[in-house]
Amino acid sequence: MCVEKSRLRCLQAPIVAQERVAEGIFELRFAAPRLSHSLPGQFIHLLCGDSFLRRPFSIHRAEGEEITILYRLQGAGTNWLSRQREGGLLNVLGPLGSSFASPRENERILLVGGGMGIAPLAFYAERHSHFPTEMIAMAGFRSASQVAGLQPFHRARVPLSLYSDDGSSGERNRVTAGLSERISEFGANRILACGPEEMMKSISAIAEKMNLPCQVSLERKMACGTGLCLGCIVPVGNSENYRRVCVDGPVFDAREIRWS
Amino acid sequence: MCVEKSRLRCLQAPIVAQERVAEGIFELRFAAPRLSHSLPGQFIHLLCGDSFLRRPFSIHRAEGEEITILYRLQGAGTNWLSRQREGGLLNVLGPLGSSFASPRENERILLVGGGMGIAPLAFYAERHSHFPTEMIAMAGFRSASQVAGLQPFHRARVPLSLYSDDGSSGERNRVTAGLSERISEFGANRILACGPEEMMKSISAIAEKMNLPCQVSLERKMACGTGLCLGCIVPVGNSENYRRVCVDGPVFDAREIRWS
Amino acid sequence: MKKMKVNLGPLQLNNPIALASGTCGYGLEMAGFLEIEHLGGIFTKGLTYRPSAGNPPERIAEAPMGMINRIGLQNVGVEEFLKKLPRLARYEVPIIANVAGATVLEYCRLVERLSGEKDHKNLAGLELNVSCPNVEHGGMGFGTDPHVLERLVSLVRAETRLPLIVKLTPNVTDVGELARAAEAGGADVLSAINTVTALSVRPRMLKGKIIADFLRGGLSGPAIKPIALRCVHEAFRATKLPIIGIGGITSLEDVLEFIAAGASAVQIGTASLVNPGIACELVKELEAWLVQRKIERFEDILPMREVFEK
Amino acid sequence: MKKMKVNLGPLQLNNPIALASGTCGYGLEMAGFLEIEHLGGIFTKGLTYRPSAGNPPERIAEAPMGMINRIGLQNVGVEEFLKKLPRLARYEVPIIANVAGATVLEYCRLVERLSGEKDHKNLAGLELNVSCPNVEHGGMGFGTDPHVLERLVSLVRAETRLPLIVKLTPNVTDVGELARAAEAGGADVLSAINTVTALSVRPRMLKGKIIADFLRGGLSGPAIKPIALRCVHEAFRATKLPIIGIGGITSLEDVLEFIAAGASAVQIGTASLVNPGIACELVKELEAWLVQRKIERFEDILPMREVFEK
Ligand SMILES: Cc1cc2nc3c(=O)[nH]c(=O)nc-3n(C[C@H](O)[C@H](O)[C@H](O)COP(=O)(O)OP(=O)(O)OC[C@H]3O[C@@H](n4cnc5c(N)ncnc54)[C@H](O)[C@@H]3O)c2cc1C
Ligand SMILES: Cc1cc2nc3c(=O)[nH]c(=O)nc-3n(C[C@H](O)[C@H](O)[C@H](O)COP(=O)(O)OP(=O)(O)OC[C@H]3O[C@@H](n4cnc5c(N)ncnc54)[C@H](O)[C@@H]3O)c2cc1C
Ligand SMILES: Cc1cc2nc3c(=O)[nH]c(=O)nc-3n(C[C@H](O)[C@H](O)[C@H](O)COP(=O)(O)O)c2cc1C
Ligand SMILES: Cc1cc2nc3c(=O)[nH]c(=O)nc-3n(C[C@H](O)[C@H](O)[C@H](O)COP(=O)(O)O)c2cc1C
Ligand code: FES
Ligand code: FES
Repeated sequence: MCVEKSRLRCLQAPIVAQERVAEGIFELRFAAPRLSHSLPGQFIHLLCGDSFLRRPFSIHRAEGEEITILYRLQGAGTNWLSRQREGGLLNVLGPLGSSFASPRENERILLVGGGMGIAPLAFYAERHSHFPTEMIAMAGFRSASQVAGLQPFHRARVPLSLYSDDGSSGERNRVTAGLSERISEFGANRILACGPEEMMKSISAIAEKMNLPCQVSLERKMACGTGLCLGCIVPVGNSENYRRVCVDGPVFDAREIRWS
Repeated sequence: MCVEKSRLRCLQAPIVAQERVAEGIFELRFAAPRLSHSLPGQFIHLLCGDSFLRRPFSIHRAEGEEITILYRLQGAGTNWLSRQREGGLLNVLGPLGSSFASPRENERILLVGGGMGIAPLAFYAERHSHFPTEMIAMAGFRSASQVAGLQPFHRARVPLSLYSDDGSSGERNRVTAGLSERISEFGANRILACGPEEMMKSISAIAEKMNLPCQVSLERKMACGTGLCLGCIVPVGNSENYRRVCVDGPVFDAREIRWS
Repeated sequence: MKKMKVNLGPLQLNNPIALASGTCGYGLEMAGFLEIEHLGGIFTKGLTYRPSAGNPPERIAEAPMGMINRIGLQNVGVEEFLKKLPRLARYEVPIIANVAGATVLEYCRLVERLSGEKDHKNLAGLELNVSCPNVEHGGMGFGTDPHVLERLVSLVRAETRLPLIVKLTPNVTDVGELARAAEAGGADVLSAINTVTALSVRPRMLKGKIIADFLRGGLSGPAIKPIALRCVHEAFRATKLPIIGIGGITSLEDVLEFIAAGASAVQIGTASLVNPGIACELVKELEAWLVQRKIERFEDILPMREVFEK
Repeated sequence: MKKMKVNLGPLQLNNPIALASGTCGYGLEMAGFLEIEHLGGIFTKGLTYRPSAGNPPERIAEAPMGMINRIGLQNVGVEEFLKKLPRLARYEVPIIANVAGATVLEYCRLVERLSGEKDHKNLAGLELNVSCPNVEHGGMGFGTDPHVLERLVSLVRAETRLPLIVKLTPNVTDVGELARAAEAGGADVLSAINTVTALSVRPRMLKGKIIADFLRGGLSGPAIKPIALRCVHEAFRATKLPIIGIGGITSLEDVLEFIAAGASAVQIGTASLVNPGIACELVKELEAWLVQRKIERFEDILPMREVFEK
């Protein structure tokens, strides 16, 4: 009865810690042994108080029996989340979705994150830090007050360049501005990106031009998060064709996406 | 601008204490200086978590700046209430409704309560304990495990007879069974009653037969609690005529009610 | 606040936030909870020619994010109502009488009575409640058949020069069709929506069978907001009339949603039953919202019809 | 569990709790979340003759105690669907295909294709989705005009011997009238309700005007439960057909409410999107509820029609 065992159930996970780590940005840690095998890029789907639908959040860290997410205050759901305290229970569904391809030996991987998009990339860096592969990361934020989620890169000793819209942290520029040069300098042979759609679209174009494999992690409004409702689609290929971000993604090969 | 000042606003009242006092019965105390002038018989209208409508509860005690209610677990609303802890905030509207007529000198008042109906009567006994009037109380419960809310009678030194359906506490009988004798023995010249509708109907009939003034406090499902929706009506008089329990009551002269 | 005024054809409201019929009594009942003079307008409890006791209990039930009511038209009748008007007049807030009848004649007599010279001064308009059972047409509401509705509106129109608002029911196949009928009949303004017909069921066992206590009535509150928005938008597209949006409004965000959907003003209903002061809170919030955006007059933000007609 | 079986005319479900169309894919997708073999039945995603991509994004919005969807009929088409059936067969759970078309002919061809000898074995019934826009009648749904509906049902009826379920839409003036039309056309069972037409509005400012992003679609979830109960009860009173209740069910209490209102079974829709295992949890709870009350068979508690006809 292997199938039985692997069935995905909602679980009640006790909150271990909640911390405000930047302006309007929180790190939430909860205990969920069953999620410890989660892969970087996968997400969890959380009930948030009175909000009817669950809310998706990338897994930012899975260490021992504990899972961490990094989130920004957005609306009712994240507001409720930010008011929860240690010991409270979270109704969690997960891990869900696809993950970033694991590194192969001697790959040179460039991680590019914008805003909260840094969350799954940091998980990737940390999870694969002992693997014989080279990684560097570029992270863009609105301003210094919004910088968060970088510890895992430091722990993984992944070199990191910072960018911000207002120059208050790192270079005053978009992460995408110097991307081509960066790719060449580093000799990247793969790119993983997560952040605002515009950013991923640009990265995707650059990767295509330079003929580099590139994976992007997309965000879409979700109802089920489990592939049942067909609500979270993204156009792929050339004709009228859709894939579901929640189960076919959120991580996609960038060339597959029909960017709008 | 006196009107301005007396306008009834919802207030956010911090919970001071919550205690389980019997099986499925809780006492909840919160701070609300603006409610300290509440009268016995009046109620508050509470938001209870996700429940859309407020829930009405009689005021059980108003001591200094603190208000106490006594409630029984019933459904979603009271369940939510029972999970609230010290320091949490309650959204309270009140005090609402009519009150039991204050004692006049040398009256002999009989208080008859059933179940949670004891709550406002206990408030009455305590509030008027220093007044030169004689009071006795009769209280009926399902069983010993449900007995609650009697402290105020003790504090007010109001003699109390207990009744229970199963004899586990006090006399095994309905409070109404020996009522007529009790009235005569005590020489009651007024009755105040609160409890199950059947009970109040019987008391009301006995009072009428013995030609005693009697006030009853009614319960009706309520939406607004403020007289706006006309949802909580009770038939009065002889023809098709209704009064609102929330503002015309909950305390009514028993003769006014057209019992069903 | 002059800047908050809003014109709906011949009807002028002090600001776009009014109280909905049946949830604010005759207005005076609200004095204990909010500043009546700050309201955009007051739509009084559904009025019939004679006093009416309304339905027997039970009258209400809770629902997910809403409630169901079957109050019926408990009201004091037109004569008592007219006596209340002078007392309301001193607040200088537009009073709109919500009127109902079981026959066309009853509507007409009521409207005629309300439209006398003197009352004209105290009343800002009439809102036709057409959701009540129509005894002439087998109990279906006046608001569900376009022919019946157009005829009713035109006959009522002949009785009054007061601004005439027709309140649409959502319990129809095609709201736009009914909106057009109201327009054709001579309505000045549309309001939408009245409650959505619903059933509350409390099951219990009887002799081994499951049976129930039923409460059939109108669903209101946030649960119906998405339905109300749809109806407002359909009415907006179907006619040229200004629209007052109603249904589940509890926040400024909700108000803006209705305005974006095509309403020029809104009514607050069930929300006042949970928080009786909410309408005035929303007026203040809306004012602050406008100030913050340096918008001179509320009416400036109203979308032009063309915006939708792409 | 034999004792949980429920007969709806010619349609037999393993128990009264089935999955609603559009919220469980083709059934197989649920294997990761619950014990498919414990379900009462599975109503698969709305099927059209040819594969369809459905509507472009955005497709969903949240609502108070519910959601709005405009998925459209994204589906694999009848040929791919038929290939999936054998894999589902091993679970021994009744599979009901939810079928849709833009023309009567499309419905008929689809139903004919699904009713071949072989597929008959794998399919327990067909559910007619009549909420889709009807290109022959100006885009109004097939389910909103009694004449159109009766004709559609009778033509489809002629194509199949499979149990035929007609799924009623709540977006009509008179649900009972449509229920009678479905009965007259030859339906074996009614299911009610499909989603309630609604609008999600996200307002924003553009050049000083308020405008909005609209998402028009169907409202589902607990918000519509009181509306669904009303429709089920109206259908129950209007016809002699067995009824499957749908709309906002999330708990055993909800299931009992639908049964008390006249349904003999229910479908779980949106609730599965929030908690994909919920249907099987409800089956267990219902079983325990019956055991606790020493009720032998689920069908014993079904109210007799006479109960309501007082
Ligand atoms: C796969 C995936 C991973 C994500 N990971 C993270 C993360 O690690 N950290 C983080 O801060 N945020 C993340 N998000 C975005 C996060 O889900 C939203 O910020 C959150 O749902 C907002 O909910 P709310 O109630 O606070 O906001 P509201 O704006 O009130 O939400 C209203 C509705 O919109 C949806 N919504 C709002 N914003 C987004 C968004 N950006 N993407 C998708 N749906 C949205 C909500 O889920 C809800 O259904 C992720 C989204 C996806 C799809
Ligand atoms: C004036 C007044 C004073 C009250 N005082 C007390 C008190 O001091 N202590 C106490 O324990 N209870 C009291 N009640 C009853 C109390 O309001 C209900 O127990 C409570 O509303 C149940 O809510 P729920 O969500 O837990 O139950 P549910 O059964 O889930 O409630 C569903 C709906 O029914 C209503 N309802 C349920 N039971 C009652 C009831 N008995 N009377 C009126 N409405 C009801 C709820 O308000 C709600 O709208 C009083 C009721 C009234 C009208
Ligand atoms: C208790 C109650 C009584 C109502 N009475 C009336 C009425 O007399 N006339 C009328 O036109 N609408 C009446 N309504 C409908 C409201 O005016 C409003 O149209 C509806 O409730 C939707 O708005 P809401 O969700 O903000 O309440 C009543 C609603 C409620 C809740
Ligand atoms: C995402 C989604 C897709 C749906 N797709 C279909 C469909 O293809 N065919 C259909 O008849 N009903 C469809 N429905 C309607 C449901 O089957 C059901 O009738 C409705 O959602 C009400 O039930 P609920 O509140 O339990 O969801 C869909 C509902 C949702 C939420
Ligand atoms: S969110 Fe339902 S299919 Fe992706
Ligand atoms: S509860 Fe609304 S009038 Fe009493």
